[in-house]
Amino acid sequence: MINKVVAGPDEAIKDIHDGQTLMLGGFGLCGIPENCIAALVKKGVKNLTCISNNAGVDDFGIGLMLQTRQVKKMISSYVGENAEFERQLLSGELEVELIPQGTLATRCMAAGYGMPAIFTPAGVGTEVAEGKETRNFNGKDYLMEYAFDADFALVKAWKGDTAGNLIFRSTSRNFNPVMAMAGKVTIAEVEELVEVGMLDPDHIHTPGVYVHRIFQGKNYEKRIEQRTVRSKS
Amino acid sequence: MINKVVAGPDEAIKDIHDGQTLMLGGFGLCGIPENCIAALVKKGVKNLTCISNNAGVDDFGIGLMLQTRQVKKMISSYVGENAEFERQLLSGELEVELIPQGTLATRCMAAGYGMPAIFTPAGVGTEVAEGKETRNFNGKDYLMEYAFDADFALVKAWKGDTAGNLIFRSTSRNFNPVMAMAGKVTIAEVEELVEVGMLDPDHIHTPGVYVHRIFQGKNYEKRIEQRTVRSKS
Amino acid sequence: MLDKNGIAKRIAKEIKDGYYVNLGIGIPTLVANYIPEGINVVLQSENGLLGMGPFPFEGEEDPDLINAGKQTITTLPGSSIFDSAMSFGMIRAQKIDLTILGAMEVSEHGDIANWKIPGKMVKGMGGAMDLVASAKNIIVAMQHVNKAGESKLLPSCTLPLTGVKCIKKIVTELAVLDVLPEGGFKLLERAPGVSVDFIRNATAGKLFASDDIPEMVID
Amino acid sequence: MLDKNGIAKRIAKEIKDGYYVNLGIGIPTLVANYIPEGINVVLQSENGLLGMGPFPFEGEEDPDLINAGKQTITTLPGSSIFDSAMSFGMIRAQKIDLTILGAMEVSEHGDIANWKIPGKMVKGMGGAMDLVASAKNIIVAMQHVNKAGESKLLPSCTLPLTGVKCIKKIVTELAVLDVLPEGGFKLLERAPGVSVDFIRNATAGKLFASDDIPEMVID
Repeated sequence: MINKVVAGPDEAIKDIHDGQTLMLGGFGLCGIPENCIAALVKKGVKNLTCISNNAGVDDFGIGLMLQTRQVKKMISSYVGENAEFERQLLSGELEVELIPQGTLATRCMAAGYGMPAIFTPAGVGTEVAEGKETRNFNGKDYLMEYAFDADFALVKAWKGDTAGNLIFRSTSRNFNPVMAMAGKVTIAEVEELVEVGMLDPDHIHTPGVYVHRIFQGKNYEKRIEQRTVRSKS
Repeated sequence: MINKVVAGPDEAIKDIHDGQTLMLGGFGLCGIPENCIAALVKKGVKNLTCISNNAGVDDFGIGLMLQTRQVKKMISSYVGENAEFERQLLSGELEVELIPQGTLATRCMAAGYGMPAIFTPAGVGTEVAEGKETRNFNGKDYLMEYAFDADFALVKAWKGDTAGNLIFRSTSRNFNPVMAMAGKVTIAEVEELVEVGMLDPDHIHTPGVYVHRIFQGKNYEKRIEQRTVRSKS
Repeated sequence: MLDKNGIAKRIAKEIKDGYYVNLGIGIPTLVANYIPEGINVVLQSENGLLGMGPFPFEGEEDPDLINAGKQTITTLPGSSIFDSAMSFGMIRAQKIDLTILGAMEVSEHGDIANWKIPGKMVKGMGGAMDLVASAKNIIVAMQHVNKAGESKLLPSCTLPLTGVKCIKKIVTELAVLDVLPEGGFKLLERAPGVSVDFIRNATAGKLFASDDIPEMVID
Repeated sequence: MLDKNGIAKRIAKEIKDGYYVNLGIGIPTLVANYIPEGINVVLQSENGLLGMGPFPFEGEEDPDLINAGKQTITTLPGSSIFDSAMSFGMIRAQKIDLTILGAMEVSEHGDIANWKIPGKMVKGMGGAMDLVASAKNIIVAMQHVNKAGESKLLPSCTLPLTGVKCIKKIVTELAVLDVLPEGGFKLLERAPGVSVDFIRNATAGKLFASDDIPEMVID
């Protein structure tokens, strides 16, 4: 097998440059590449375009890169709960492109599957459709949406092996597998890095061919955004 | 959970009628819905259009339905190794549409993902492209291919639960998950049917929402088409 | 006049045995509490889960297990997890039987606006545009009038649209209504104690009401 | 002049460390036997496997584990299994570094024909059209001339095409050749003992050959 292991997040992201386009996995704060984000903040790379379903909160996730003004443009479906984001957006410092969540996911998948464009009904008749080709199939209108073109995809998995095979845990799967497929270079951070042969080939969510670099992350905070519980009584 | 269990193959296929379009999972003789095919032969339903990567061999798989002349049209990527198939094709009894294997898989996926059409470069400049829309993206030509429209999908899984969740084993996965997503009605036969809660939600390949009927199959032959081995010395 | 739980209770009666259901944030989330006994329903969370269970017991929260509202939740026996592309794939392919979501405005043609107010910070549409464009069966749970007393059931939406001609049924604190294919709201049921005239006054769009509109039966 | 194993050996030298490779049926399958020591290569089987291992020992065949040629095979540590849509997705997205396949004819423009002979029973293209249309790097393993002694390297293909302008390198029993972007076969290496004139005679398409074409080094 081909060994994809790098020492850690700093080495993994060392060739990410100012002005590039990054995909970041996760939904809300669930399943986000915490170590890679910290390394990006440390490196101070700027003018990034970030494709991510959400933009973190003020002091966690992509919010950390907003605090340091490293993000030029966000491509997301929902960016609530972030005061610094709002300030930068209203002041014109930050460019934001809002796209439907399913369109976001499917444009990632299209890139990973070598399909230059896909059709979706999401956004037909709304401002999302402006400037886009609309096409009718079987009596229903669809928008043609293009595959994303991202320089790097940064994803977070539960387990991974040295060949880059990834397994995700519960709903922290979310956008991670489709972004892993879509990056020109895909960097995976995992909670547990194992030798090849330790993962069941039938259980692998992302085959190693899609992953270029992998490392075992540290100190995962896994912050909960909306802690909701019921009482035992 | 919603219970999808039916008694067996006869009940599962009872409303398949003459002239309908069926998808049948499997690659070669690997991972084919053996019990459903036997039930279809027993029922004697005719004039079927079958979408399946291969057409079985003379005395196994879809070949059994060819012997009984139940198939009007095959939509496949490769139909070798079948004398009765060849006879019916040459005599004009059987209609055959050959399409590239990746196009076949992706047209299934498109149906399961609610995408009316996809773009693929496979077949550009060949007879496969005849009558199809060609479109250039980023300097490369692609064919527009439509999602399949199948009345029933018949798939074979390793394990399944009563809610219709499926897990496939090794390369018998092949076309089964994408066809499971694509049928208007999807029938799954499994080697081992278990209660809900017995399968890890993270390991499920086909979520139960795609499966309408499930039953535990019997007497799997799992015939090997090309037995290749090496000697231990 | 119904409270939020009353709206949720009434909507729960629309759910049939064997339904896969997607519940939006707000009142729709409450519907899960009122699903009738004996009705088997599977809840989808569009971040990638079928078979959403109740909130976890305190101390048992799992940060890797959240719903589309980012709340900590649980799975149930028979749950399955998948990626977001498959999740919206099954939505687009109409494998989800019923979608329940909130709205700021609905037009008499079934257009819906629920994601953006010009001049205010826009948080994004999330999955709403995918859901309304794809679902075969959508119920809107909403207040009939806004805080300023203005009707939210309009001849046409004033806010940026989320989807066009997609809403077929609305449940508010005052009424249950269908959106007619030819346009207009058809009054089906009144909230207990609410008159047809009251509903008519609260409905800016065209309202069709027969002489004997029954009261809702909720419990 | 090389035998089939010689062709496979020569092609194996084109494989670089870290390559993901798809091997077609026939001579390409033999290439797996000659991958140099120390070179890490992952073989893809397009039915849905990365990390194809050798044939199983007798008695250990698993009917659920076959390759694209329907042969019983094994997995290796680090293998992964996936469905056919993902398999061709990774092919289309050019995640596979090298594809090696056979051909009936190749034209001097890089067109390939390898799936259909008019008048004969057509078995189908399988995954060949997807592979040739998508791969960034294709090597054709073929006989230079057919059994009737006619060249299979032609000005243009006479058989129905599998793909157009996609072949860049060819290895035959006589030679290693590149297909030039502007058209024509460029002779790179001769099989041991085979002269340039012999190759020229066996090549119906335009052949470009310098004065000193080296002999292949195989072992």
